[in-house]
Amino acid sequence: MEHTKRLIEQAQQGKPEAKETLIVENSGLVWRVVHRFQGRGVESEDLYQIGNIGLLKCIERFDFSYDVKFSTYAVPMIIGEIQRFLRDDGKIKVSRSLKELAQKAKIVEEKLQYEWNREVTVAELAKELQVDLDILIPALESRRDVESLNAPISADGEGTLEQLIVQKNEEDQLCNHLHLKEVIGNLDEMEKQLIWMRYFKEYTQREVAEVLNISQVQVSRIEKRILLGMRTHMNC
Amino acid sequence: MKYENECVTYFAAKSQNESLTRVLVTSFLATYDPTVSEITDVKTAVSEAVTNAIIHGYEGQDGMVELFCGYAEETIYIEVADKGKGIGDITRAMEPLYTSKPELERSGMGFTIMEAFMEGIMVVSTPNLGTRVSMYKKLSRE
Amino acid sequence: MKYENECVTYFAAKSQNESLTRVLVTSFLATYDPTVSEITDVKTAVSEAVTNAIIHGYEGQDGMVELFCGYAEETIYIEVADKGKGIGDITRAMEPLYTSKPELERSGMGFTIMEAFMEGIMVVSTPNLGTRVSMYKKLSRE
Amino acid sequence: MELKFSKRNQILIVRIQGEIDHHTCEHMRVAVEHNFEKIRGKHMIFEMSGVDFMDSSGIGAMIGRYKVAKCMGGKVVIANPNERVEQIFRMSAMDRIISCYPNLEQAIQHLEGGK
Ligand SMILES: Nc1ncnc2c1ncn2[C@@H]1O[C@H](COP(=O)(O)OP(=O)(O)OP(=O)(O)O)[C@@H](O)[C@H]1O
Ligand SMILES: Nc1ncnc2c1ncn2[C@@H]1O[C@H](COP(=O)(O)OP(=O)(O)OP(=O)(O)O)[C@@H](O)[C@H]1O
Ligand SMILES: [Mg+2]
Ligand SMILES: [Mg+2]
Repeated sequence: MEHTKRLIEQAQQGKPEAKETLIVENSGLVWRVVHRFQGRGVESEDLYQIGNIGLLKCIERFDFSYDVKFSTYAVPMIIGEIQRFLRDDGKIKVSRSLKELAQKAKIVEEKLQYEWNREVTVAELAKELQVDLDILIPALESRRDVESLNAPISADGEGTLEQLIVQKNEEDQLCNHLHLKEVIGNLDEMEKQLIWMRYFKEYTQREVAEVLNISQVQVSRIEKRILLGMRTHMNC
Repeated sequence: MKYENECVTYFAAKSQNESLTRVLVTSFLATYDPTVSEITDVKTAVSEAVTNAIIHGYEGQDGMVELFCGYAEETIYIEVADKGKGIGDITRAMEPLYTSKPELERSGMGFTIMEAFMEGIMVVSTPNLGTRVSMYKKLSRE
Repeated sequence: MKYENECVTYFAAKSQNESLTRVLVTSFLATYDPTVSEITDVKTAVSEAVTNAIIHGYEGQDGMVELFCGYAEETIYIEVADKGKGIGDITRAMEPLYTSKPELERSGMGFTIMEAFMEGIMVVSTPNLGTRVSMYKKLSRE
Repeated sequence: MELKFSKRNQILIVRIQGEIDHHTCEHMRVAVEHNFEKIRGKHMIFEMSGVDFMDSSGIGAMIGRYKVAKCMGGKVVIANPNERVEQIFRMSAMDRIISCYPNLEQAIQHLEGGK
């Protein structure tokens, strides 16, 4: 401590050798801080230089009345310096960077699958992309705007399960709301649209009038006519 | 049961958390070097169970959903539980195409998909107390 | 406190699960459109706290670690808790460069990093009962 | 999820990119219907090459859109689903009422040649 104290005093009096010695002696400390900032897309060597700027500021400002060790004072200052540096270009939105990674991942996955002719594991994908799993996984979940290189679909069936379901699954069952389909099928385009908007989308007559560019009175009239027609149709 | 690794998560029954559960399961599995298609199988099954908890269990009301992941002997164990409405007739609920909510554009395929993509599935449910779906799948190892 | 969204996870105190916690936090936060640096900050702080729970709290023994994520009013709340050894002198533990395990090449910077990357941090610990680290950070909104 | 809309005659073409789950379906439903209405469409094509994940919510949403198109005398077809998505389609036997085509051109051809 006495040794460091003497060097700091000399440095503060403007002796460059003292500063240099302090930088050399504290390089391990700066590196330890830098280590915690790995994986942010900035070279460690660059961060080390920034960290040293922080260290120099500490040397200039350290006051012996602080009652703390120099290193204790320096660590948060060095962290702060590096953070300020990283802040300036850390404004990219995560959604964007995940999206970019997802695009790359898709291309690489299809490439590897083609080359190896087998399924690719996520770990292999991460390795190939040189990213950590903890960023790749959320990226895989947020794939957007990815143009597929997919080959045409294959058509091998799923056997028993599929057959089981197909039996139970005739069109009518799926479309139980569609018993009106014949009736609706006989309407002209505007009438269809009107019915759809009124009864499937629950639009008001006024809204429908606006979309179809006719008056609300007309909407009401057409609607009545159609409904009447439907009712007679369904009664028989 | 003694798991080699395990993890249980409770999250708010909101649809925005569905993708979180898939991320979680993927990352839990990732340690065991699964293929992308094994991951998709498990993810899809989890997604079905979690969606069910949110829309049927809590019917859009507030509540917490539990997702358990366990790993033992090359097998992944998943449990999804809610403290919601419960299921009266489990056998019928598990039939393909049975849905109690056609108006929400559900198709009644959730349980069928879980059964198809996992190796085993068990459902325990008590009306007004909640539902627990337990599933497992053995991972293919070379 | 009423959170807009919340999620709590209990996982085995194994180092393989550290990446799981980062994945979880990233995807929990992702809904709120954070910047890359905000995510990295929170992830780093979580990673420090979780590592501490595993190596200091349980000292490599079996145990479960809790990770809570909450979101309310543009602020993310994180809690990491263990039922391990506990910390005798919290003030000293939080000093930069203080470590009880220099032999494991720890450098005593975990708490300093958490303080630097989050806006607020609170540590509650009882020897032999465990430790809970609570942190929060406001997200920048445009 | 991201949706891109384009039209060709009375066909609304929807390119879906991302995941189809319960959460994203809500958004899709509203956006698709809005656009279908806007172009006064008859048919819909869902171009699915950008979809990596789909669960049963997607089945429900597709059948829902099928009903809408049906009201207009139209159809819904799927173009370019990946193997996974196609598997889910087949499991639910949805391919009985909603046909799958390996690419957009064939899907369009089917609809325009059909009626
Ligand atoms: N967690 C749950 N709580 C209460 N009821 C449930 C729960 N999970 C399923 N059910 C009941 O079981 C039925 C079948 O579930 P399943 O997932 O197979 O179909 P679905 O959810 O209705 O439709 P889909 O999953 O295809 O969208 C549901 O309609 C519901 O009535
Ligand atoms: N969860 C915990 N349970 C018990 N003791 C803890 C816990 N977290 C921290 N400590 C104590 O606080 C000290 C300081 O923690 P801190 O994270 O700052 O440094 P470290 O873990 O020793 O080193 P580093 O984080 O740089 O690797 C630890 O050495 C340990 O004695
Ligand atoms: Mg379901
Ligand atoms: Mg530490």
